[in-house]
Amino acid sequence: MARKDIDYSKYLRLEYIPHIWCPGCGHGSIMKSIIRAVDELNLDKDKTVLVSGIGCSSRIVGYMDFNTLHTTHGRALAFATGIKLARPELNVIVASGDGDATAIGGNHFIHACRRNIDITLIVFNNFIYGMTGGQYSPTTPVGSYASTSPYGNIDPSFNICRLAEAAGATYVARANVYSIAQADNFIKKGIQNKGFSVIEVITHCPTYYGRKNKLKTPADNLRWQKEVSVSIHRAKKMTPEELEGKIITGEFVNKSEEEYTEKYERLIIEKAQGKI
Amino acid sequence: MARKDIDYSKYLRLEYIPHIWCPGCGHGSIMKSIIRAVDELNLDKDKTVLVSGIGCSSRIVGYMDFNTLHTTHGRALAFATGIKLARPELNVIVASGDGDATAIGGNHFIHACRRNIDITLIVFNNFIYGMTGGQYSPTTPVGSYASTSPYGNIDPSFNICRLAEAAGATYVARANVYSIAQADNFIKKGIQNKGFSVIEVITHCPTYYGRKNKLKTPADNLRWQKEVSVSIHRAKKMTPEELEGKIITGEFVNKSEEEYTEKYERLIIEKAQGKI
Amino acid sequence: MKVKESKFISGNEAVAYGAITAGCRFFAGYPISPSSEIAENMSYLLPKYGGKFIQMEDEIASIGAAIGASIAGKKSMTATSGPGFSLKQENLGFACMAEIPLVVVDVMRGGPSTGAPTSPAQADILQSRWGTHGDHPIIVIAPTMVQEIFFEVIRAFNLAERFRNPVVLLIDEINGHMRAKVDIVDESEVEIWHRPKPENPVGWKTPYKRNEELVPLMPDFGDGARFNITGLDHSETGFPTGDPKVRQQLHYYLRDKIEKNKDKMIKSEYLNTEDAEIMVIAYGSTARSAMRAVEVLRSEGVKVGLFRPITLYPVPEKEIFEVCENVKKIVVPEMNLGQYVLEVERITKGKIPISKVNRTDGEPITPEQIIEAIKD
Amino acid sequence: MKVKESKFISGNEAVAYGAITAGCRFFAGYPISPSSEIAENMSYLLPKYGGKFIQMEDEIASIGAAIGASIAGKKSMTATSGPGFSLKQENLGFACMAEIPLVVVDVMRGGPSTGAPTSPAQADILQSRWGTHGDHPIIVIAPTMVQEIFFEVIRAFNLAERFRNPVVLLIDEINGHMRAKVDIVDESEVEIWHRPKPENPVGWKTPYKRNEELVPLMPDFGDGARFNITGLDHSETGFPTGDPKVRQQLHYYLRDKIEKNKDKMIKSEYLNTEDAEIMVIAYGSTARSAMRAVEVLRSEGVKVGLFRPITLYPVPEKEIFEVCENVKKIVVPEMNLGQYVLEVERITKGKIPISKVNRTDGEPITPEQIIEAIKD
Amino acid sequence: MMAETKEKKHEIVIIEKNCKGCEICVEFCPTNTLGMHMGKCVVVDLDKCIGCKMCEIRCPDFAIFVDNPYAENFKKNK
Amino acid sequence: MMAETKEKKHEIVIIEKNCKGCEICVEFCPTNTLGMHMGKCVVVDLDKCIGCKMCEIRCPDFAIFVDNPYAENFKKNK
Amino acid sequence: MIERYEIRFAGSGGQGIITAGIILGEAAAIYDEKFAVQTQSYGPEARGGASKSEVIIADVPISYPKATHPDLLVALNQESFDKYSKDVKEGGIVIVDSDYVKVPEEVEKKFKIYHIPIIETARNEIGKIFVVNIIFLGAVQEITGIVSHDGLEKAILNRVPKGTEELNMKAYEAGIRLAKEVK
Amino acid sequence: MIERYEIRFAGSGGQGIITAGIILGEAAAIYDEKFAVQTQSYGPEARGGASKSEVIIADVPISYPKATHPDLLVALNQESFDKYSKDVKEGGIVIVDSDYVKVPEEVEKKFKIYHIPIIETARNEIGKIFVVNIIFLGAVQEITGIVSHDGLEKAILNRVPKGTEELNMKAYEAGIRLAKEVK
Ligand SMILES: Cc1ncc(C[n+]2csc(CCOP(=O)(O)OP(=O)(O)O)c2C)c(N)n1
Ligand SMILES: Cc1ncc(C[n+]2csc(CCOP(=O)(O)OP(=O)(O)O)c2C)c(N)n1
Ligand code: SF4
Ligand code: SF4
Ligand code: SF4
Ligand code: SF4
Ligand code: SF4
Ligand code: SF4
Ligand SMILES: [Mg+2]
Ligand SMILES: [Mg+2]
Repeated sequence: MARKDIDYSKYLRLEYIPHIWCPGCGHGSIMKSIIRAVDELNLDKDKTVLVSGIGCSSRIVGYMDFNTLHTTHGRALAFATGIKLARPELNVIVASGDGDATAIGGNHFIHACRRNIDITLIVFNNFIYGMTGGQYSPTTPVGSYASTSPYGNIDPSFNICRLAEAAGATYVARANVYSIAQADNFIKKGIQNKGFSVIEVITHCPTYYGRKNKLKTPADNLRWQKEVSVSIHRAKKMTPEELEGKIITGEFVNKSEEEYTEKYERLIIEKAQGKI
Repeated sequence: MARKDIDYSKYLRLEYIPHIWCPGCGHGSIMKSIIRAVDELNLDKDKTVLVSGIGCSSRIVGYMDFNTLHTTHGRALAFATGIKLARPELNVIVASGDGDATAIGGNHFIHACRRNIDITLIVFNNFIYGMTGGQYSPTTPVGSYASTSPYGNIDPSFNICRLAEAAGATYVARANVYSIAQADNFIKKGIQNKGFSVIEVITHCPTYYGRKNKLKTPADNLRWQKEVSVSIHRAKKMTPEELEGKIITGEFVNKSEEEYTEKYERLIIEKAQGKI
Repeated sequence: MKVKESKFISGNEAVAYGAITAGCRFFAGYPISPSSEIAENMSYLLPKYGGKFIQMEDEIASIGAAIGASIAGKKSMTATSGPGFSLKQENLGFACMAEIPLVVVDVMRGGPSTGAPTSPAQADILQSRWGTHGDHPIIVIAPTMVQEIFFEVIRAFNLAERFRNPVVLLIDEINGHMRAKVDIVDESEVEIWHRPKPENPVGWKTPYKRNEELVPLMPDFGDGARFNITGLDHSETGFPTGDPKVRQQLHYYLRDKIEKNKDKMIKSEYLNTEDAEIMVIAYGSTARSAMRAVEVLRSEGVKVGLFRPITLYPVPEKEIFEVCENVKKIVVPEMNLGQYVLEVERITKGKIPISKVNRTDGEPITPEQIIEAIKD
Repeated sequence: MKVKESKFISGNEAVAYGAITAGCRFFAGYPISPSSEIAENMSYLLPKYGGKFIQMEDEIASIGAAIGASIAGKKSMTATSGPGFSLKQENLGFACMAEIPLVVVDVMRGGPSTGAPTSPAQADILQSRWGTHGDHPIIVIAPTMVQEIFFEVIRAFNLAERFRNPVVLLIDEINGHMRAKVDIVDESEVEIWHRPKPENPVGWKTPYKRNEELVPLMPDFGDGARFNITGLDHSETGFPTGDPKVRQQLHYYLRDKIEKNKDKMIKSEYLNTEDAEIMVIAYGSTARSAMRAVEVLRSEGVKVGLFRPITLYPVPEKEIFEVCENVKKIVVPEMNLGQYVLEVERITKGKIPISKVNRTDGEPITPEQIIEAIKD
Repeated sequence: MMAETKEKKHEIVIIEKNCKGCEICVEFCPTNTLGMHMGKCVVVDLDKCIGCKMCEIRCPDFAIFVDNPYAENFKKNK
Repeated sequence: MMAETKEKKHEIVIIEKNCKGCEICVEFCPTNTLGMHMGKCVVVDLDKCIGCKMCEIRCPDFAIFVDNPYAENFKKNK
Repeated sequence: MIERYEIRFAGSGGQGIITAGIILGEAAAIYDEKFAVQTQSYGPEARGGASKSEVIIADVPISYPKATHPDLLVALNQESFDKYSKDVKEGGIVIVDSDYVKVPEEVEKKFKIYHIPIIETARNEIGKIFVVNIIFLGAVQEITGIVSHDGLEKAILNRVPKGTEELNMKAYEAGIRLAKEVK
Repeated sequence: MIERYEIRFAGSGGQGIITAGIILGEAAAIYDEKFAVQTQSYGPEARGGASKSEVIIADVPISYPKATHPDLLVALNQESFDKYSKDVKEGGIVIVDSDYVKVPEEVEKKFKIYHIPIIETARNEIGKIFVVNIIFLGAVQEITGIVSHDGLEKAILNRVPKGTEELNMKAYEAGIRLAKEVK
């Protein structure tokens, strides 16, 4: 799908391009993945809503030509839940950083998973708080340096996909910006899933994470992604020791369960109005 | 262990007994379990801290003769984290309702699991917000009635133990107040575990949950617990259909991983002070 | 006015019925005493009208979802009490900044902190004005009678929609739980406002272009305009800007939207004020004690009046100044340690002695206490 | 005073160094511009002194952990900016109610909402006083110079500990990021206060029994006293109570602890005020612009003075009243739309014309603007 | 030993002020030793008691103790 | 067809204002077609280009397009 | 014309004290078309504990909604009686449960006191403890006439759970009868 | 005695503008024992974009910490020059990168303008673009003498990353040399 000639400009607000992201920041690549996925699905731009919180990744809403909403830090899913429930006919996509989604926004994350409301969450996981200058996040690898872990980070990381699965999301996948076609594909499938979908995309922050952790150039960061990634299929054949430090990519959950707004219509509205 | 003659009064502030819980409320039984566990372990009361949030269950701190802290709704684990990190020599136990721990407190819950800090969390899961008058909680079963689900609840429930496991807790178990000896045992093992422990104890709120869901008497509620519970061993041999509506009890995680405050000492303090 | 139904209901229930009449079709909340009956009634009523009720994971998410639903075009409400009101402050500021219509109910209880969850208080007054960071525009209404609550909720929605601004409705444990007969009327019987929108929303690119009342003409999401909403300083387009001029202008607009329209927002009641030599200024349920005090003292020939601000913010400065101009004493009873009295002090410029009547022990201020202060 | 080291550091760094000297040994935070350097410096410094730094999952957890650590006996701090300050309000109220020593730093940026994250503002002033629900006691300090920040942090800790009350330290983006030479001194060189405790904590059962300054004598957790701490209304024992008398007493204590000790909390600077005919009242970094304005105008012979409240709350009412008693005009410059000026208006009883100088465009108020207002 | 146990009656202590009348003890007593009177638990037939302590363990209110030397402590306060 | 592709040079469009000089395209171009000049990406040797579009796909900034008829759209604004 | 009639019901949680207030208020306000307000107070967020409900009834709009000197007190237990009887207006009416409340002699003279076996009747005659409140409402109606018999009946039927109407009517009548007996 | 000397450095993010301000301020405040304050402003939370840093140096305490009419401006790109040159004091000093900034003729006369190939020198002579700021600091020292040579050297060595000291000293000297060439 990635090889087709695609008119990115159709989904962008060109007057705001170039975007503010640093040279080589992976967030731009994810935005392109989203465009390709949305283009493939032919979503109606007028009926598509893109919601974000606060962070470098969250700035994506300024660039994409949808109904866009830049909320408060960590709260995008709460706002999105209101939008979706109020107008179930809208396509609702949420873009969030690792900090936004799993630090301050962790509670909304697990609860959106639990409700299985038809929203697609794309987590831009760069293992760091980019916007505020490179402090460690709940996904920063143990031992890494950040501006608040001058002695090396000791906090264990979240496995975002595992958490999403345990909380009840019905589509859960992990990709990275190195294997960009896979990201396109997972985002597409996430949007197609009628229910709550989480697509974690491993990306990079050369400016902060890279600089502090010996991944100097953007290309170094991409190559690192390639090195540490293992597909879910291969991972199954590997021992825990071999998997140490690896990041598993692939689809973890893809199941069908009744979606929240549909259930609301079927079980609450109809009952209240005496139809059932 | 439960059959030994035990001096409950030793751990209680007798001047506040009888407690405020309704007739037959399961919270009292959990308090007794905690006493038996603590007694067995011979914890030093002066060095033991019991922290809670807000809710019927959280009122436990008023009755137990430890250093007790009744914080704000949902935030007990955050306060407890500060206490433990400031004074690692203290035993820190947190008591929390299903709402307190997994609704408003959900984020602190998963992050405490992730950090693996040596705190023991006991979740009093009665499937409802007792204190505020019986609104549905994140664990209220689908189809149940509550004061805010007059048409029956449609929100899928959290599996608290699964969530704890996915988030990284090193001891995770579920008991109920029917099989009270198991609860005693899990609480004891949770306290013994050097790391973050979650013990979910299924309990009952006859006043709200029971009344609205055809479980009239406290005894009805206890019998219901017996009916729906399946041990982890039996559950392994059951099909998903057979497990529908069942609650699995047992130990889900019991592993050893370096604890947060120890790691802090070993990797941060020592490094900062140039000892390593 | 055609009464649809008369019900013996509490103030909290009246909030729910009023909201339905006002056209509210979305409620997101998280239970907390003494406000929970609002959520409970909304969970029952809304689906009957095709509206949606959702119980979110906490108060932050509740106001977030309510704002989201409003952005998607629904008249939207959330309700809480002190601790939850504190938690909602950040997103309340977002709604102020992004100019999203919203009604936030705070049923006040004893504070600070967990305080006295089932006891009345009026101690969130200044918080309702200043609780979120940054200068922000806000409208605060504090009704007194149960029937009035029904109509003031409607007015709250009208102001929220007309001025695209959050409106805080302050109830207290007393009038929230007090029951009285409420005449419920249909929307056809009352004035109902809807948010200003551009004539043709399709392709509309300037959601913050303002009408003559300084209110932005903003389409709803899904209306065919693909614009941006942000909590950052933004221009008419809704996109962030670093231009100091545009930023300053935005903050002036937000202030002036309230300042210049305040006559459309302010509502007060005057009881025996014309010839009064002593003026009681009271709001919310404490005003009922004040009414009783005035009743009793007037029957004794004491020239006392009651000024009852129903809109607390914007502050009825002119009204307070004028009504107090010729009095010898002002009495301000509040179930707090003295909050709105600070506004009264400021407005009356220290010219007239002010007697404060306060209590925060969880008991209502009695008419006797007020009478005593008046006579003192 | 023996200077340990002179460093060219920012106000945010000075906060960290001051905290270390004050004896702070615990910091919990969540990054946010423009406060993050405080956390960053604490993460580096604390472990060197055997203290603990933790980055929590959000601001609510941060203040929660900080309070917990304080209860366990550590001098404790958290730092944030507007949006985070809004989120901390509920737990800040808990600390007020439970009387837990704590320093909360708010490095103010443009608001409301996300506003202008890297631009200066002073728009959280009234929030710092009224942000949490319920009447609550609070101390707010707003230093100006970078060196002063270092010492005021120490004073903040001293007040927090001595009065067992949270102290809010308001910095702004300008003095938070501004660098200047700071003389760092050891704890032996300054006055250091520790929280009052009972003489023998073992078995102590009345943690809210007060000393002559109305401050509770509370042991730390682990000291051998097994008592209870709650955010509910409580008696001397720390256990919840429904007794109206005890509740009222508690609220009076909380108020009077500040009210009766305010002379020990208030600190202000007077610059050319003695013969001044025009008084500028300014705080935080805006006071530097005001100083310049006074410098320039005095050199032109204009009789202008500057009153600089360093403690904003409790409000230096007497001081403001007196310093303004004989002036013809008051000028209050603030990087907000007019907040502290409301206090000045109230205190000076409308007797003296007040000129407000405000801007919220993300740029500092210049000396020229103030000069203009003075001359106007 | 066995003989002795059989002969000796079990000592059931009911702390009336603690009992909230939830009836859990009554319902779970395997021998119908217990019953309710005026909303409180009472011993109906002590002879039936086998000392299994089920009532003590299940009572959420520290209101019933069987052969528990510490039961008296609950009588002291208030 | 094959012949045609081989003969025809690929059209590489670089949107200079968008390029931030991250060098990702340069590093991942399999044929060393691209290089840097004054902090921006430039075509060093168009003949080498095999039209694999790796550069276009990897560029995070909408700054390089290969045989993409829509590339022109990015030149229009500003 | 009633300018202001103050009523207070007091007992413990679970005795339907609050519901009784609501029913009485509704009877007055909706069915009798008077003015009425009902208020209540809970214990400190506790379950059970003390419970109090007040109703003010008048022919004119009501200002202060709380009872300061009740014209009528119903007290179901000693604690309630001890706490609240002193507020009752001189010569006011006090209805107590005869089994649970002991009235000191000197107090007996100050008020019109009616001793009625409310709880015992609920338990033994009607067989359901939850009708306690309806029984005393019947007594209140009979003794004070502050609301109409029909109005109160309608209000009861409107507020009790479906399926319990008959039982509650029996309780209502029992209350009236008991009151007549002691009147 | 210097009553107040205002300095502004401007360029784009990543050119070390802020660090340069800090180093200069530290040289003045710590090593030369003058009064100095340094301030800065970022773009709207953006990465990159415009960057500005100001230093005030004086022999007396400093009140207002921002530059209103700089005595000295260093502008590394056209945008910065266009935006900030108009504030410069009449006859003030302006240092620009000769390759990136074109100065209109009428402006050339108002100030003392020095055109120095700062970036080109960093790239080609020193071989590391990140020393741009140290080069212009050298030029500033040479042209203005506002801080001492030694003080500035110490401040540079104190603030640059370990291992880059030599490189930075080379850059510092290059800056001085370039300034001498155009002085
Ligand atoms: C309530 C609140 N707290 C903190 C912040 C500061 N803040 C802004 S973005 C951010 C984290 C950004 O990290 P992430 O979500 O991973 O996004 P990234 O910038 O890495 O893409 C933080 C802490 C804020 N804006 N609001
Ligand atoms: C910030 C805040 N929100 C809401 C509440 C109200 N509240 C108190 S307890 C509670 C839930 C209680 O449920 P749970 O935690 O399950 O405890 P339970 O009472 O069932 O034992 C709620 C919503 C509060 N006190 N504070
Ligand atoms: S700071 Fe990091 S995450 Fe943010 S734009 Fe730059 S590279 Fe990307
Ligand atoms: S309301 Fe429910 S949870 Fe609370 S004390 Fe009563 S029975 Fe227990
Ligand atoms: S000990 Fe066993 S047999 Fe005896 S009363 Fe208790 S439950 Fe019944
Ligand atoms: S279980 Fe306990 S509280 Fe319940 S009836 Fe028996 S003794 Fe009483
Ligand atoms: S299309 Fe392929 S070969 Fe051609 S420049 Fe791009 S990456 Fe290189
Ligand atoms: S990948 Fe894009 S932004 Fe980076 S150097 Fe190449 S063209 Fe420029
Ligand atoms: Mg990130
Ligand atoms: Mg619960």
